[in-house]
Amino acid sequence: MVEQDQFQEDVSDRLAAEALIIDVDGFEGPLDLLLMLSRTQKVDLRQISVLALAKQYLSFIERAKELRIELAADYLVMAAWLAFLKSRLLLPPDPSEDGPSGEELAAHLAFQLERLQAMREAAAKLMARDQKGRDFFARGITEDVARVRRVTYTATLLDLMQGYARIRTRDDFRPFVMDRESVFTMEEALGRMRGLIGFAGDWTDILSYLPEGWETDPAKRRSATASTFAASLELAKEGRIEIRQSEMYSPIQIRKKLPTDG
Amino acid sequence: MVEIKEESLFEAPPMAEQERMIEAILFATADPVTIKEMAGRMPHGCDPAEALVHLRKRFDGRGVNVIKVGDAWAIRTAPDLGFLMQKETVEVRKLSRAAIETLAIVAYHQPVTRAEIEEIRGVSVSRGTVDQLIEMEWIRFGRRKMTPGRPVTFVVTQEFLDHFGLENARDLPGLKELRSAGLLENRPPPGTGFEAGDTDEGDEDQTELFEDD
Amino acid sequence: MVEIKEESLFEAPPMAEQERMIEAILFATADPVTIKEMAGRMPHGCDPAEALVHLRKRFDGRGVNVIKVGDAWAIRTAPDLGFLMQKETVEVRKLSRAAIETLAIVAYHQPVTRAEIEEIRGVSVSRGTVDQLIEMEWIRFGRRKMTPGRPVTFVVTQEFLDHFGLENARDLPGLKELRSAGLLENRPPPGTGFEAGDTDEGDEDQTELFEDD
Repeated sequence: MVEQDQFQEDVSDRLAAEALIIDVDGFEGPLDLLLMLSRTQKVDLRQISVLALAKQYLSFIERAKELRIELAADYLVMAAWLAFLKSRLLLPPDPSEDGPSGEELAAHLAFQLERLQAMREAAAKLMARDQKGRDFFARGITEDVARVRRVTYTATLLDLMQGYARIRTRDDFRPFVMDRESVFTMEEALGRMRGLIGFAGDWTDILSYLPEGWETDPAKRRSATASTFAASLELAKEGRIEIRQSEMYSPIQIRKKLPTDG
Repeated sequence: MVEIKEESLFEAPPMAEQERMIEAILFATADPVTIKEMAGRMPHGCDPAEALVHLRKRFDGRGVNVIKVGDAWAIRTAPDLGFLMQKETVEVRKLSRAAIETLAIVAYHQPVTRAEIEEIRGVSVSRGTVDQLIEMEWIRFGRRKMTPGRPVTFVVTQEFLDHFGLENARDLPGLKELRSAGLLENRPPPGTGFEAGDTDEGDEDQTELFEDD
Repeated sequence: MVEIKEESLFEAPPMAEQERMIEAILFATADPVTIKEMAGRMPHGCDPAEALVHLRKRFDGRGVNVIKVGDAWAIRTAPDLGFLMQKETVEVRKLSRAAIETLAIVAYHQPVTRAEIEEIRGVSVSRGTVDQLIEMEWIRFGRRKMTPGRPVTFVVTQEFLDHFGLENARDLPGLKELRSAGLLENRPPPGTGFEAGDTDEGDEDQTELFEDD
């Protein structure tokens, strides 16, 4: 009786293995393969025999090896784990050993299979629903909602006084202007960029805004780069340009901010 | 039509008029519109939520219906008339099995981390799969999980709900059954020490998820 | 909804059903649709022209109307509700530094020419800055200066005074007050600054404003 069962099991295992080996590439990992193998048991996944499944899987792997089919590492990891699980399930529990029992491990595997199966069914149900653009449709002629953006500017008396004080304070430092031969001020950069930015519809490297004659001398180039950068931040703050940099140290690019609509 | 302004700045237009307004707003766009946005565009004092109830009833059984999508509203053609719209049918990009399963897992388990998706599917999730779903605007990043490493999570979007005609994520087919069968639990494998390593204190949802049998 | 096909190939769906159909078609199609095109999409034997009459009547006075565009038909927002297709957002932004400085110079030095503003600020004044201040109605053109070229001058407006709570531009704190308020730390060396560059001769107000201590 037992032998007969064993024999039939072997046969069905082999048949399953042969059928499956052909498209082993089609499986999405060991769990997927286990799920497929479990179907040969023709029982509810909740009553599945994990021991039988482990045996099926291991014989499948053996077959694949015989046929010199290259199996991805995770199939072999699963095989090792199932071999371990099989021994745990077959041997009487060793009380000195820590860790989960074979039954616990088996129960978890059964749970994983059931959950994966449930997700597959849920996915199928989801995709079978009426879908937009296929079964039901959205409005064909849409109207843009014009975003009328009104910008109001504001300033306080303090801003005004500080602004004026700034100019006067700057005057005080005028004697030092001599030292600033290779200094390109932010105001200068701003003035320059304001004039140019109207033409910057596309992303342009910020360095292309350096004033002529400032690109070569390192000190001048440094100053012009810094002030141009600061000026571009100011312009971005004013909402006149957009800035982007794809990653650290990569070129900084700016472009004129396009009017937003809809 | 109605001389409101002269009467009072705060008197709202009659309900019939408000109904017309949201009808116009919803007809004008292909995207769902929130109550808040409607209110923002309508005159002061309007109650779009109430007007919607009337409008919804009005379009009951008609060729187009007023439907709820998440916390927004949209008009969509009745599903039984899809056959008339062959010309409008957009070819939905064929999704791989991995993408469909990943989508379902995100929808049913959200918020869900990449590691949890991989645990459920038993294989690693390719970047391309996630990218594709994000690009289709069906999933997006959710808040980070309060577990070690604070991994990002994925959740489904309003566009997902809209595409599949769902009022909200709770309406997913079979959700209740799956939950009561315990299949939406995130059970860590026994003996992984996961339970011990779970330093999460504050978030009840999380601890519940990690409860071990 | 209606079992037509089984009964006869040539019996058309009831008119109410046809009305639903053209409602869906007109809603979902990206362009106006001709009667012929509707007929082509609808089951055999339908009469879209008649269904259209019903649908038009149904939308009469509603938020959207069925209208004729050339020889085709479309659903469009009712003309009186066009205002709903606008969303106004008001954004308050801080005036740019250049604008504030320009404004300050006009306020302290008025009437002042563009050349003088540039001289004081040490940089050229962009047209945009001046235009912006004029548009805000904070500065306006003053009388022309009686110097060569007769340049226009700028002065502040009543609107400016109102905004900043000033009765008069002379109420603006002088340099002394600015200094005691900690806004000016350095005492300007005599003979530097704009006095030297100030080509203005006639206006006493100015010199008064620039009096130091």
